[in-house]
Amino acid sequence: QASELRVGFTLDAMTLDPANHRNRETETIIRNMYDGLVTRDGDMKVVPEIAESYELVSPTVYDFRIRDGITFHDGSPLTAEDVRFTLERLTAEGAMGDGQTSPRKSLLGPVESVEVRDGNTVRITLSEPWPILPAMLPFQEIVSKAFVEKVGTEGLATQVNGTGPFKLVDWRKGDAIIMERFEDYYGGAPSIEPVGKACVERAIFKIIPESASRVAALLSGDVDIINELPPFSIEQVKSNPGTDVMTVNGTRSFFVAMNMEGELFSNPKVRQAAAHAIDKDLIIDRILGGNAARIEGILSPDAFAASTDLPVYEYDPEKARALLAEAGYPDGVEVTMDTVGAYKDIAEAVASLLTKGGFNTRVAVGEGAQMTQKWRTKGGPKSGDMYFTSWGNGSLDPFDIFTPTHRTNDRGNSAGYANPEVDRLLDEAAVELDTEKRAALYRKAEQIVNAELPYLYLWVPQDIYGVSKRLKGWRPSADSRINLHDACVD
Amino acid sequence: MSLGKLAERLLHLVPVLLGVSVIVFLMMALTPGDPVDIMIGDQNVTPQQEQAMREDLGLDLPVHRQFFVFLGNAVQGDFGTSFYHRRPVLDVIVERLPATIELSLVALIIALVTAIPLGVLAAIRRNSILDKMATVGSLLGVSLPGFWFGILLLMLFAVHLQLLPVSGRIGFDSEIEPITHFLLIDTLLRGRPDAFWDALKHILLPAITLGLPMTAILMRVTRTSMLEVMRQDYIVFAEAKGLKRGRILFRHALKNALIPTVSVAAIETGSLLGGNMIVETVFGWPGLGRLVVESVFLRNYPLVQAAVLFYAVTYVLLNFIADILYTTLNPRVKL
Amino acid sequence: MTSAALNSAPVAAASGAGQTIFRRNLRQFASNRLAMASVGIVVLFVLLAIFAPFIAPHDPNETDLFRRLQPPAWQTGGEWAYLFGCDALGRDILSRIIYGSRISIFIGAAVIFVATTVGIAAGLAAGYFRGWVDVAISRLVDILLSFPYLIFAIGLMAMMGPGLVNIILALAYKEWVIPCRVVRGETLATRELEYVEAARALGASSGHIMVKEILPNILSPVIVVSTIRIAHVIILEASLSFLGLGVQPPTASWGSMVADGRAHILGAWWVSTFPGLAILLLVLAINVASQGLRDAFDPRFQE
Amino acid sequence: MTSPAKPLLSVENLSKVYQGRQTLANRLAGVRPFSVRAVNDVSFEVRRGEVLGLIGESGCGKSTLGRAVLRLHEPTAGRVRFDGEDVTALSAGALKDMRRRMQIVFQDPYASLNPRSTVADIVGLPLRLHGLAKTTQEVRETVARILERVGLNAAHLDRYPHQFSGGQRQRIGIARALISHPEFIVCDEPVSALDVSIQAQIIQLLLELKDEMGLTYLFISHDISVIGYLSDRVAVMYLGEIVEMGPTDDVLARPRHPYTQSLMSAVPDVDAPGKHQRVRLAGELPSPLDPPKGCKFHTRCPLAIDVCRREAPISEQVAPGHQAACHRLSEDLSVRETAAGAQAR
Amino acid sequence: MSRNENLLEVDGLRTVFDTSEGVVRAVDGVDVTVRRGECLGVVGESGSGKSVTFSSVMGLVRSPGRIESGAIRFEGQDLTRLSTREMRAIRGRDISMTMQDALTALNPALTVGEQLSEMLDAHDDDLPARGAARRRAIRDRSVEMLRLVGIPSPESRLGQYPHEFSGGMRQRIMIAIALAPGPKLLIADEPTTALDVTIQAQVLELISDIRARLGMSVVLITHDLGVVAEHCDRVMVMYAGQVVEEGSTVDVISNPQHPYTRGLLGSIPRLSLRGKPIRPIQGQVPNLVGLPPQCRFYSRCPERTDACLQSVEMRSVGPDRRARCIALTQEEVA
Ligand SMILES: Nc1ncnc2c1ncn2[C@@H]1O[C@H](COP(=O)(O)OP(=O)(O)OP(=O)(O)O)[C@@H](O)[C@H]1O
Ligand SMILES: Nc1ncnc2c1ncn2[C@@H]1O[C@H](COP(=O)(O)OP(=O)(O)OP(=O)(O)O)[C@@H](O)[C@H]1O
Ligand SMILES: [Mg+2]
Ligand SMILES: [Mg+2]
Repeated sequence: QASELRVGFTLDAMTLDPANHRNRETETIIRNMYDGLVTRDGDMKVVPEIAESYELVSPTVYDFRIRDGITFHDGSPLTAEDVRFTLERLTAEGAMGDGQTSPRKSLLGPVESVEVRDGNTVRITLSEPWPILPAMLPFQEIVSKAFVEKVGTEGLATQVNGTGPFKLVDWRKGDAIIMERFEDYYGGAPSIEPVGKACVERAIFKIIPESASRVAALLSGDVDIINELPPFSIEQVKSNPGTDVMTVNGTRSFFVAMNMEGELFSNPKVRQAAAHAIDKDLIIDRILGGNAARIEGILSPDAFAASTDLPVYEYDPEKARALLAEAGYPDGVEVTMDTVGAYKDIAEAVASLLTKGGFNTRVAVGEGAQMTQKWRTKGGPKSGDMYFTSWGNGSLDPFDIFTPTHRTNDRGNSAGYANPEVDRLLDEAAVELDTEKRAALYRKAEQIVNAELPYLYLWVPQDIYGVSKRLKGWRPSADSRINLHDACVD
Repeated sequence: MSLGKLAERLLHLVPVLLGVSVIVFLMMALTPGDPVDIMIGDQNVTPQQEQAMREDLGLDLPVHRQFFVFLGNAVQGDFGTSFYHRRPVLDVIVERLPATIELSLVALIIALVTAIPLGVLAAIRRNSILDKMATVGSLLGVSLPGFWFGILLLMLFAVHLQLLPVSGRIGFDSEIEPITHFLLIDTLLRGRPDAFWDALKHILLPAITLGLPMTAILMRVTRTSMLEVMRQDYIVFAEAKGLKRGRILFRHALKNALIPTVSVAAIETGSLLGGNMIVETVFGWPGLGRLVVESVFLRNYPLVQAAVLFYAVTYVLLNFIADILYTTLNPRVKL
Repeated sequence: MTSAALNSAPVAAASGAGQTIFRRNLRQFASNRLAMASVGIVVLFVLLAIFAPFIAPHDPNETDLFRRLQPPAWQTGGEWAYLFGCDALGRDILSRIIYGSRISIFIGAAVIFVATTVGIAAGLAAGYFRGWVDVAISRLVDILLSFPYLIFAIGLMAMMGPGLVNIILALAYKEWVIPCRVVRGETLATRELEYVEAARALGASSGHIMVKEILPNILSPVIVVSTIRIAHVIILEASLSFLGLGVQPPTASWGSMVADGRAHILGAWWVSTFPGLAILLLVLAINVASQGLRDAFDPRFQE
Repeated sequence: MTSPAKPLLSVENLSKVYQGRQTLANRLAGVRPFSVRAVNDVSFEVRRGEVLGLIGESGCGKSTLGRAVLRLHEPTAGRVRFDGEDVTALSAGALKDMRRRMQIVFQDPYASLNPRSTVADIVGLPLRLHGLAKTTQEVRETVARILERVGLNAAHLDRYPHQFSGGQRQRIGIARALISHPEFIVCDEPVSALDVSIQAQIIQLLLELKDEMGLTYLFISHDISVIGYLSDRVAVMYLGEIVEMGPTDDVLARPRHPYTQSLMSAVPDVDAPGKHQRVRLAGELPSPLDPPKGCKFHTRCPLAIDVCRREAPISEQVAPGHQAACHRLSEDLSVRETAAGAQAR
Repeated sequence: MSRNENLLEVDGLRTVFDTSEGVVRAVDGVDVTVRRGECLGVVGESGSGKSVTFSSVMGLVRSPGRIESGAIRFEGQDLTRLSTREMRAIRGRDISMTMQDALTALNPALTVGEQLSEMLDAHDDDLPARGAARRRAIRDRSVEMLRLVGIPSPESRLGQYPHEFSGGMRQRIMIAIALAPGPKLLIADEPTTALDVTIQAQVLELISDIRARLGMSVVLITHDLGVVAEHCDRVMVMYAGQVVEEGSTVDVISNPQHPYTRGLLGSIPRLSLRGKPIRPIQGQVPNLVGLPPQCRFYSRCPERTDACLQSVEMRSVGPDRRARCIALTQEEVA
């Protein structure tokens, strides 16, 4: 009987082409079949994987030495040229064929060129200093140049020839992705024990979108791991003899954008009133089952440069109403809070608290893309009052969350916040290579935004997994990866 | 029926299909919001790139030209690229098709094999307990909201009794190499009765949920038309001929009574297709219906558009087949 | 008994004191006890909908996170003030069901009203004028009929975005086809009848003929069909809401309540069970009532 | 019979073709739509005060002719003059006025009354349409008066059609036709659907009304006894054409066309059973969709000769006011004798 | 009259329908005698109970109708006492029936050949027991039957459906089916009402021919006294669920005893009466629900007296002549 590990997973992969998606679930699945230049260890530290080592040659030049003896699933050896090809496919205009550019290009920011030096070194040249390059690289998987040239971008969507611990057996669209152990695996990152081929012979991602069904599948022993365990099912899973719950601090910050371009929320008193109206602890406790960390700024407590001493806007509905009155709204106000379907429940809870604080709030659910059009206008004019949303930060670096949400006219700046001082701090931090100084810049910026409150900063939920007790050697990862390399089942 | 008549009937489909594609096209064309914006999402894209994408999609053409481009492409099976999967829409749809077709067929079969005998029995034993139960059952059948009923079944049989699986098409232990992609057939072809049984257990609840309203309606139609037929002069005449009851019922009455049943079955197969969306969502069935629902939320318009078109064309063809079946049952109708 | 009295006897017997077919049918309908009970249930729901603010024990949107997933009254942990328990946000399920009836009934009635009005007008025109009017309308009907209902509505909702008016439009968009077909068929048959020809022979205008001669005679099958369709539309609206394409939160709608409860079926069965039961009950009552109506009013179902 | 002067109604070369619609798909598939020549080149006159009987088998075009005369069905060709006025050329408005003077009584007493209208509404409709009565009261009074005349009474005003028997309904239909005081009425088989005893009542009523109100009838029937009883002149139709026409006595006593002859011999007679030598017409009425060439009757005619299959006969005068269309008129044959000879075998 | 001479004897038949308006007494004490080889004409206005009487004989009255009382003896055997199975064996084989409307009485979904051969299959005992021989024999007999009723090229027409035949042909096919097993009695319920005169004549002649050839008895139900006069030996006049007069055709027509029969004859428009007024019966047929026990023709009778307000029995008014009128004096039958 072959050992087999089954994951009950929310969504199917969109594609199996590592360069042709921007989807976290797809990433999670693909990453078990493809390895990257670097990866993260259990403490989220970036460590070499396919790269043997890497060094910062100058603020804008990185050199990666490629490990020897790595083979693709089809048996061909991995070369520096494959790495160069992969990175170029990700970053060059039109490199995907058919004039298409990889949707992941923006994830690699200012990468300007990639070249192979002396056989096994790949040099990445940036157009400006960008200290977080290594933090962004774990998400970019290395493909085989020969294979891509053979099957084309089209073929890569459904076929896998990676260097990861598992080979693709069958992709049953919408149903399951079945993988088997790659016997010639080089072992993965040497700094993460154990090193060697995967523990289980087969690994399966079974797609179960309904959360209740996913839980039921775990309870009945059909699957060994499920993601997105609803908080209200934690008790049940824990009390079931064969199963347990594992959590990990997440990297996604939840917040409510207040449209500062609108008349109402341009008034700081109103924004403060809203902040006082929300009882974060209550929601974390009652709805999220205690599995979230409250935040007073945009950054997760685990993130680089997260401050611990930000002022707290205490829950105080009286004060909220008083502030509203001061701002000229003694009878409260009517507002609409936009959000997407997935957040409907919790947004309604927030709305009901706001309502008690004088903001008579109606929740309007829209599609993701529609909301994006409405709220992430990149400087274009905004309509609407409030937007309940979130921003993921897998790199746990402020660059990836603070800048897009707070820099004037940046792509995630839903509040329409504009503060030259903050812009300057963020820009400076982006290219500052000294970690301490960078951290100080971000902390300063956080103090400012905490005072000005373009957003109601809410919490960072934990990722909750349900696991079978026969599962060994696996722990959840803050970046939502489900790395099955080291996982074993009895 | 001659080949010429068949061709004539097929020609009649042309304007309908044309109209269907106009509506489907308009659905997309009149949608507020720019598909290019949706494709771009929160990526960084230069205005030149945006322009290139626009030209690529033919969005710079006047609307009527766009339609002909759309139609031309659609006829060749090119429905564009799924924004989300970044693959040709047709590929994505075709992958999901076997699951949906298998589910619909099983639901259809369940409906037909339960509805017709029950309807006939209810008509023959008019006002009996069986008739009353059938009537109540059919009323319940059309009144039960499928999404809710599915959840109830799931709760009862899968979660509490743990008799049937919760989700999916087949269990982990029953994987087989696909041949036709219809698992119920493939498992048999591969000589795996255990896997067949497993696949059957998976399809049972969704197929029942999907087939229930159709069963109810077909049963009602069969019963009513059977009663109607039993009143006809030719049945009285058959009785006057001193024929055996069985012959009167099954040869004289049923053949006529099935005529409306067939046309209703065709129409209802259409709603079966629509019902897929709900049932596949509830039961995590990896078919086209669930894909469409997901795509609606992702504003993956090319896929929604192609799927709507696909459903409509399937429906038109189903009705066409039913028409032909109808003529074989009903000699009065000449195609 | 005089001969004159006897002479008019058949007339008197058939007339039953001057009552119309309509009244006779109505009486037959009223004697169908099951149908009357169903009418009672429907009326009850309508009253619930109209007087929701006075009947509902709580504000349907009042959340209380301390009552999150509180079980129904008769289970341990339940309270009689919250008869059917509370949902994931601690809202009273009973109150939400009561308010939810407004959406179901309003949308059902509005869609059928719009659809029937449009359908009658189009069907009358097609059946009466025939020729190209008929060709145009019938083709449109054929085309719309080729779309499975739900996917058509989903497509439209996806395009138009959520909202009460949009739901009504998305459903009525195709719904009118059904009364239209009925009316067209009946009009085609009726316009050939001699009494219509008689009106034409007397010099009546097309308008007069359509409205005064044809319409009253085809109204009962249309009404019967429309009542049956209300039940359908209610389920469709609930299905749209279930998929998240219906009315928007926090407005309570039965379909979205069932959808909300779906995640909780393992622990909190009541969240989706009760709203589902409400849909079932209302739809069943409408179906039973309309079947009774059909039995009473449609001569084809009379013995 | 009354005045030899100007006829009240004159029909000239009237034709009516029912044409199916040509659709694109049909055309592409090379399918021709159906086309029925229901009335073909028919001419006749009706004098004021007379009854012209029109007889023929089912589907031969009697009703179509009756309706085309009233322009209830638009004639395809030909002309209809009423009291000197060309009905076929009238504008919609003028036609509406003309409808007061030309009326119709229908065959089916069940289908010809709107089941949702009361008797007062049904019979009063012409008054309203033509503004002949100002107030509802006036309408009701007028209707009540005419109801008395047809054997009903004011107590029936507010009843619905289903509350009456077939004969009573037919009286209501007659009242409706009469209320606008028309001069000419097409009676399209008004008694065919009624039982013998009721049929006799209605025939009697129609004859009384005719004398009293000076009416003129075009009386359609497939029953030769009815036509024979009440019409002054008779026209015999076969497949859309009038094959014989003349004074009733003359035509019935000396039918000249073989079709008329066989028609008469087929009618069973209470008074003289077995009196007629039976003439068995071979076959049945050919489909009007595909009428025979030449003389339309040749497929069933016991006397048919070669020329009948090729050429359509032209109507000829055979006696004063009596004309027939047959190639063998001059031979003065009788179907009966010939057929009897043939049947003797 | 010898007992053996009567093929069918119906005594005091009462058939009623339970309706929402009350009990419809559709057939109220009807006696019928059909002799071997004769043709009995049954006339009466619509609703007078002609069809119901003979449906009762066939055992085909369906709910809400029921036979309340009466005996139906066929060759001495009381049909009302037979089981469903025994009755089924008599239907078709011994007593056949054709229906008023051939258009609706033939099954539209089955070929004419099938509808004909199933009748043979069910009733003809002279056929080979089973197998191809039986099938061939049935087919030959079917062809023969169609030829008998004058359908041209019967072999090829067996495979056609009813709608492919004209009205007259369908009527003839129905007659062929009814006659196929060689019944002793044919009940022809208005076989010609839906047909044109020329076709009507053909069909009636066909029935007369075949009767003469096969020597069976025929009951001819019709509205038309002319048809009776030409084709029937005896006639029975029905009014409102009762027989009002009965006798040989010649007698009844030349010397009607009952005022209704006289009225009926007087109502027929005839060429010979041109210009003279006809004398229709006034009024209309009474409703069959809750009739008083008086003479049913009372309200329309031009000769009514107060004596008519009591119930009236059939009286014999001559050899083989009976009528139901109080004004008639009973005549001793020799
Ligand atoms: N609206 C129509 N469209 C097509 N064909 C028609 C139409 N009305 C009548 N016909 C055809 O025209 C022919 C003559 O019909 P018409 O009703 O005038 O006959 P008729 O002599 O009155 O018959 P009947 O005695 O049955 O009333 C028939 O073949 C009929 O099928
Ligand atoms: N199913 C029924 N329900 C109620 N009454 C019925 C039913 N069938 C027949 N009758 C009544 O029985 C009476 C006799 O009907 P029957 O059919 O025997 O008349 P008929 O003489 O054959 O008339 P027709 O000449 O119209 O065929 C009628 O008054 C009719 O209303
Ligand atoms: Mg006619
Ligand atoms: Mg009858």
